[in-house]
Amino acid sequence: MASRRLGSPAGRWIDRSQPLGFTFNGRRLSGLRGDTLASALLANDVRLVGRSFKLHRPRGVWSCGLEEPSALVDVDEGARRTPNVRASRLVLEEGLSVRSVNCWPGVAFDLGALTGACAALLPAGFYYKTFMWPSWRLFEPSIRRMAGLGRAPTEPDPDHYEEVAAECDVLVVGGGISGLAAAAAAARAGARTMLLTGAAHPGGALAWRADDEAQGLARAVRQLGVRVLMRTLAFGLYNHNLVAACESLAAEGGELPASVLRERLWKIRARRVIAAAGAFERPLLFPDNDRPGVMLAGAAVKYAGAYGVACGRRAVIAANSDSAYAAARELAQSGLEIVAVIDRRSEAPKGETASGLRVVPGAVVTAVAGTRAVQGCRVARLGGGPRSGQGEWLECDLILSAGGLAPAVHLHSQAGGKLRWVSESAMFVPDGAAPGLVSVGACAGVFSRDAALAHATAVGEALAKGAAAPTAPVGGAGRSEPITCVPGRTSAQFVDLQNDVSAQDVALAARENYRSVEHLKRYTTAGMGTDQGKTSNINALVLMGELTSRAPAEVGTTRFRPPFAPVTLGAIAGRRVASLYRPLRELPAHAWHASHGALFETFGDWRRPAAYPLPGESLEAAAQREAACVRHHAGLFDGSPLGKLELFGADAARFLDLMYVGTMSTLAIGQARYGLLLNEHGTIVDDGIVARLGDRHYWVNTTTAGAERTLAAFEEWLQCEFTDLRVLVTPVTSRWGNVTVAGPSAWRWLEASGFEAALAPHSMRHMTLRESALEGVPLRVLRASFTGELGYEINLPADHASALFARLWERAAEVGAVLYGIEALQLMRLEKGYLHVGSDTDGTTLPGDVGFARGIEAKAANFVGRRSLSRPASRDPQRLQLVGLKPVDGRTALHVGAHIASHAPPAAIEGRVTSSGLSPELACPIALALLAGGTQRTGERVQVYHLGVMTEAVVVRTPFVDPQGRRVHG
Amino acid sequence: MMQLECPCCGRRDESEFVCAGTTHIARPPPAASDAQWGEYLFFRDNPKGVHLERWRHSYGCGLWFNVARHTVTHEILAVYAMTDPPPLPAVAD
Amino acid sequence: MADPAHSEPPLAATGVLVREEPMAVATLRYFAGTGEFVQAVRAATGTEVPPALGACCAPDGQLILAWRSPTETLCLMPGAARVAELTSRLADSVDGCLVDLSDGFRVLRLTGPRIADLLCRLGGTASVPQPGEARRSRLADVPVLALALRVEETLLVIDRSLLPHVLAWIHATLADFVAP
Amino acid sequence: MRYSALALVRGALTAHRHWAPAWRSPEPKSAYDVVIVGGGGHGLATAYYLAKNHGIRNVAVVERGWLGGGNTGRNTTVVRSNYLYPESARLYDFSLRLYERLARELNFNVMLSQRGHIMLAHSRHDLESLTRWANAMYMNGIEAQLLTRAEVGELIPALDLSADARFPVLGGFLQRRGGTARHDAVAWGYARAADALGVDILQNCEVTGFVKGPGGRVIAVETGRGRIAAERVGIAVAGHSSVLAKLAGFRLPVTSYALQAMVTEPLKPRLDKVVISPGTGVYVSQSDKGEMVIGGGLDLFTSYAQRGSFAVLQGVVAGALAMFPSFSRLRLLRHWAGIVDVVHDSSPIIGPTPVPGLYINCGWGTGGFKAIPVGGWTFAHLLATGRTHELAEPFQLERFISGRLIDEAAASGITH
Repeated sequence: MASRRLGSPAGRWIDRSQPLGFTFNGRRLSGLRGDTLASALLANDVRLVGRSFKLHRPRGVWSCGLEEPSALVDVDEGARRTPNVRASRLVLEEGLSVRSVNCWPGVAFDLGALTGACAALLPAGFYYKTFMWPSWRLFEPSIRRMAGLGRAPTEPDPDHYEEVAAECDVLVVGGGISGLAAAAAAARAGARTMLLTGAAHPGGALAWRADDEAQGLARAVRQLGVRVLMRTLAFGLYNHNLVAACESLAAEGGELPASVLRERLWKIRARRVIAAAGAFERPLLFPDNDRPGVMLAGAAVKYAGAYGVACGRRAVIAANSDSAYAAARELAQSGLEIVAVIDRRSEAPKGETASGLRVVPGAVVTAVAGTRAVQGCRVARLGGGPRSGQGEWLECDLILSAGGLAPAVHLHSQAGGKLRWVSESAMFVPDGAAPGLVSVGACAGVFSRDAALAHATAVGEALAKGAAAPTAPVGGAGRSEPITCVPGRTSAQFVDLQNDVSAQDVALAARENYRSVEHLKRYTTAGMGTDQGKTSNINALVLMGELTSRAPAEVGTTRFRPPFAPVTLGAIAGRRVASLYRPLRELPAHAWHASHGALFETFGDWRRPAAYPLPGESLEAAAQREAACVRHHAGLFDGSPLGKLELFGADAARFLDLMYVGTMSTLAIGQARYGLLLNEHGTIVDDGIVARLGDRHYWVNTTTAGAERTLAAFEEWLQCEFTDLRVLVTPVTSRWGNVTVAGPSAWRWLEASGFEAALAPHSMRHMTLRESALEGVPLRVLRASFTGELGYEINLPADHASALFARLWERAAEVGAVLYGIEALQLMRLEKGYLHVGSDTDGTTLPGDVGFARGIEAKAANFVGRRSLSRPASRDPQRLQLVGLKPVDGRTALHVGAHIASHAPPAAIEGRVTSSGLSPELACPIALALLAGGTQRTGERVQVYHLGVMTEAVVVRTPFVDPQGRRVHG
Repeated sequence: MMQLECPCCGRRDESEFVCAGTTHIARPPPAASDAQWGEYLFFRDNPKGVHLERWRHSYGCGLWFNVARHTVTHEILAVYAMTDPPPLPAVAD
Repeated sequence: MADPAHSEPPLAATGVLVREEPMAVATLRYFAGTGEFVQAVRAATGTEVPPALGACCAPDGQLILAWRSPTETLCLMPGAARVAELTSRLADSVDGCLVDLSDGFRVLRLTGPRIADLLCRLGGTASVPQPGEARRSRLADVPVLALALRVEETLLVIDRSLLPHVLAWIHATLADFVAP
Repeated sequence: MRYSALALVRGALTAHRHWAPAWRSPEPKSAYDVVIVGGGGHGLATAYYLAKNHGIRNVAVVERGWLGGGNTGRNTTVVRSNYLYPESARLYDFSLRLYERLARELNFNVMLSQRGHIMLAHSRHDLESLTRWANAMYMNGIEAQLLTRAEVGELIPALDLSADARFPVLGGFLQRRGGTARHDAVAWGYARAADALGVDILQNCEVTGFVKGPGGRVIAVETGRGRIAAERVGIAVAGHSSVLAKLAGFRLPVTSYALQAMVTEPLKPRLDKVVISPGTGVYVSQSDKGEMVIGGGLDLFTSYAQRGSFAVLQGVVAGALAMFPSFSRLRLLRHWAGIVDVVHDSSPIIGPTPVPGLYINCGWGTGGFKAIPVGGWTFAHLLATGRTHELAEPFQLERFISGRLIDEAAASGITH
């Protein structure tokens, strides 16, 4: 195949001594070190690269940057497959393998192209007008298959990503001469300065030219200590000048290690931001302006200069701006034949005609020949109202579009800046500065080099000194008319190439009154592709303005939403993947439990033993065995995650009275009491045990899940409402391990293990706390019980928890004790009818609903949430109240989540089962339920519904076991 | 992501703080009517403009403090102690 | 009971060494201002409680004081004995107390020229303490106190249950450390 | 003009020059029977049902910007009716039933795609919550289905089912009738149908004040395009409800928050169902265009800015990757935020206000899109008759005084 390489000096970025092999749709091709995939494909004379989104039209390389709408490929296969990569941004590597997107079986012969054949049936928004009968779901699957572009990988990403925070006084986005000049000036003025550019070379549009000034500025910037990040694309500007940027670190495709650091997310806090993002070239509209071989003029110039690639042999330039002539000259110099410049404007710039170049003013391209590669075009004068296919035939294999320039105002707009329309050059430019951000250079509409350099320098210096930035000397882009399409009935003139939005579609939107720029975008999908309309947005709205006789400024632009260019999800998540997504906590004695047969499960953010099954034993069976053993002998449980707080201060007692439903101020030192914590709405948020350690010193146990919540609530009330109370709240959860010993033989066990006699049940009563010690290790022993048995919660410094477990376990056999997990504990507390906040309550449960009505009446003092308990809804006798349930047949389980109703569904809900289990003690299923008016319904029979099955149950009083509560006393 | 000026710790990213909504809401006495209590619990100015609100530096020093913030631009107009009176009125645009 | 041996293996990378340091930790809680407790602390430690964001070392070079909040200063020290001594000297004050938090926290000692590079990959730029500073901030998405007494050395004080998470994040980050 | 495949064929022959405007852009009249403030889904649906169900066609919808430009055009397009409380279930299922016939009724394809909505369970406690949920739905007469881990895997192959996942999947619960609809099409379909029945849709027409007459009754609205008199005025301006209420002189139990959403680049079909995880709080679906649509929790501070917090965005993306590790190399194409009015019990308010003649539809929080048909239906009933629709009775302002909240979020622990 003919090579399209040009001889030196063309191709400054390529290394002709380093050929690279790659495959395109399975075809082995060769390029050079320094190529992008696009330049390599063009060098191999590959014109047909991809297929468009809707009509599957053949498309080729269109641009030379991130604005590329057409040449998209899937890179690599397997876990590293990366969809929708722009060929114009993909750096060529040895062994790179890519496939065209959105075509089947292949890009050359694509069945999807059938849609192109019936394009006339598929105008903008056609799907809103049909596929309604019998139902959209009938058509949807095939349409989904036709839509989409690349294919998502199916395996987890083997590569990783990191996030870095940085800050600076002045952040410059863009590495062109304006950006470099601004950065140099800022640094010279003493500002901590950073410069980001998505490119691999400094100099922006001049990067590939031998431009001494640009290179000089680049050197100066480094010498001045500016922190320069190459290959780092700033994609978003967020609140308080946070600039998010993504740095590419690894090659895309080719041979790579098993896992690499692929991209780095930069989060940069900048006092002031300078946008120097340059401009995009704007294409012209003419019939079949999407054919492979039609491309942006500036792109062809860059492919020649930077990559030494001729995008064609004979080029026709369709112009609407002065920039076309510079392009023509350069391309001619690098050896392309310029057939003619077809200038839409009635007169071409002075002198251009004289230069020997053929110029046809006041003319347009009326037809393009060639479906998969341009073969020629027809051009005609505008005057006579040309019709499609009319005019002079020009043979060419390349048609270049030079429609003028569009400043990249994205960051300015993201920062909340306004835009104004400059009609002379037909472009939107920033209207002054945006909050925290100033634009310089092309993205500010400043195109004359000297003016841009002077302005950028002044801006850099001003921002560094905290002064106001000088206004931008907009101009220098030359004349350019608003783009309009070729009049008359023609074949499609594409505005948005990726989404196949044509001028005709825009006209349809206007006709149907989707005239707001947002409606235009949403109805036609113009600018909604992966290129985000970089080369189509302006044309679309200018066209809409013309069709509805409004000035472009009046039509306005759509909001520029971040990101500026698509960003890898992995980069945004950074390290927050797999186990680092959210911390999972382990018990101090985790290893000990693991070595003693614990079956771990995740409860909240803790890994905890659910049970300690014997070989071949199920979780349920283990829980039954463990619970039974604790009831009759003893058991050992790890309660370390229980929340623990120490309160200190003269007002600690008063404060706790305000926080809890129970009264804590009347506790004697060493005494403990159960407490229910409410929020201001009166609903239960936590419960726990409060013990008095001293006159102004309390110990508070919260639930595991409630530890953080309770601390936050205490602090908020103390700091925000009860500011006169002198109380210090110190979280000590992690300091203390909790080794819980329960069961009738608990004390015998502890005694045998060397605990002091003062802890014996007769000298230390239930619900008391003692400070003790064992071999010099301080202990806080709490006589409390969530099992209903004699119980000791031994709190000790967490590092000693394993040792205490081991020490007790040595003598477990003597008392026939077991290790028990959460499941057994749940069974036992259920048998006792003890409340489990979060299971038997939800965000609507009030203390009165779970049996604390009397306790509240008894309490005189006010407490948080109390007032809410006297609202009408809180006093409703039909509220859901916690009761016990037993199946009438004594066998059928009552599942958690089962609902109580008078008959099979649909039916009015009377309540639901909140806790359930098979009682080891009673050997029958028992349950707790929230039941409407439940406390008045003891003895009543109710129907319990669960997934299609009704079970009859009877409402009973709790506790189910040991109603007198004697066992806790040992 | 905003940056807030913790009175103790200085400028920190928004992700170190929690916001508890409108501040300076007087807590009615237990004798308050259901209507007064409902107002206190639920009804808010929710201004499109300057909002006086309560933040806690939960990842830092744990301090609760007040902030005057514009709810459209997110501009921070004032940061002041929990017990201080508002330095400026809450105003809507 | 035998003191259990606990320590994570050190992590090394270009420019940073991360070692776990067994340390006793206690917290001083007091009502803002210069109350009787704060004076007792001065008497007991020979140094003032540090100002906001301050960290300092007691004259004996053993005891590290780190500001934690307007009502709290964290104390790091080599062993339990020193905690006991402090506890007794600060007992029964009306406007402050010492709470022993040993075993509740783990301490990592970071040394080397690239500590800031590491911390900026775990949290924000405000997470990096200068010598004499103690900054509690969001590191690896959890609260961590970072304090520095001299250049190229920083201590991280981490809730024991969160240590594995923070270490894993540090480990992953250091594995990607290359020359700056 | 009727939309149909045939009409498209005709268009193919006439270069589609025969299509009429989907709606007019009329000049405001000086007076209407009913003025609806807010040209989003709820406002437009209200206008349509006023004309269709109640024969009241002298109606204006006044919209500050362009119709459908608020949350209607900014949400993740999920429709479902899997609610716990009978009051909510009745309301949202009625809405879903209206959706099911909406395309044909409006002669506008709203692309209702009932591909199924799946809530995951990550622990046995989650499984119990889902069981409660499923049974509650049966009780409310709504189909639901509990799924095993394997069944979830078959329906969502891209999901991480490994046991060591940070939030392992133990099972799930499916509402087959749940799914998505095309958000813009819902607004446009209602607008076109309402316009055809004579409703005036006034875009770029901001309400700047309410004019009150005897007894403090609202008699007109001041707008950027002049004063417009009305018998009754309805407010349906999700996000900005408090602003309008302030103009009218009362307060609401509402706080405005930014809710972020995002899409990836378009891809070939990879995810058929709508899936939400209670562990990550993140929900994901794939649009017909091929974009992965991702949503999560609120930015938890008052905001009227349609730009979200980057920290929250990162959390949501990380959550999505925790569910779908193979999405890591996909690229984020667009992200944005909508302003939602959040009420303490995350249930709506559809009723009269303290100001006579002024009615409000607000408080839908993060779930307004799925409720557009029923919001319009019940609000139209209220504006036409002055009486609250039976479905809307539980959803009155009074509940914040009596405490009779319908707290779906508190009961279920996830946002609605």
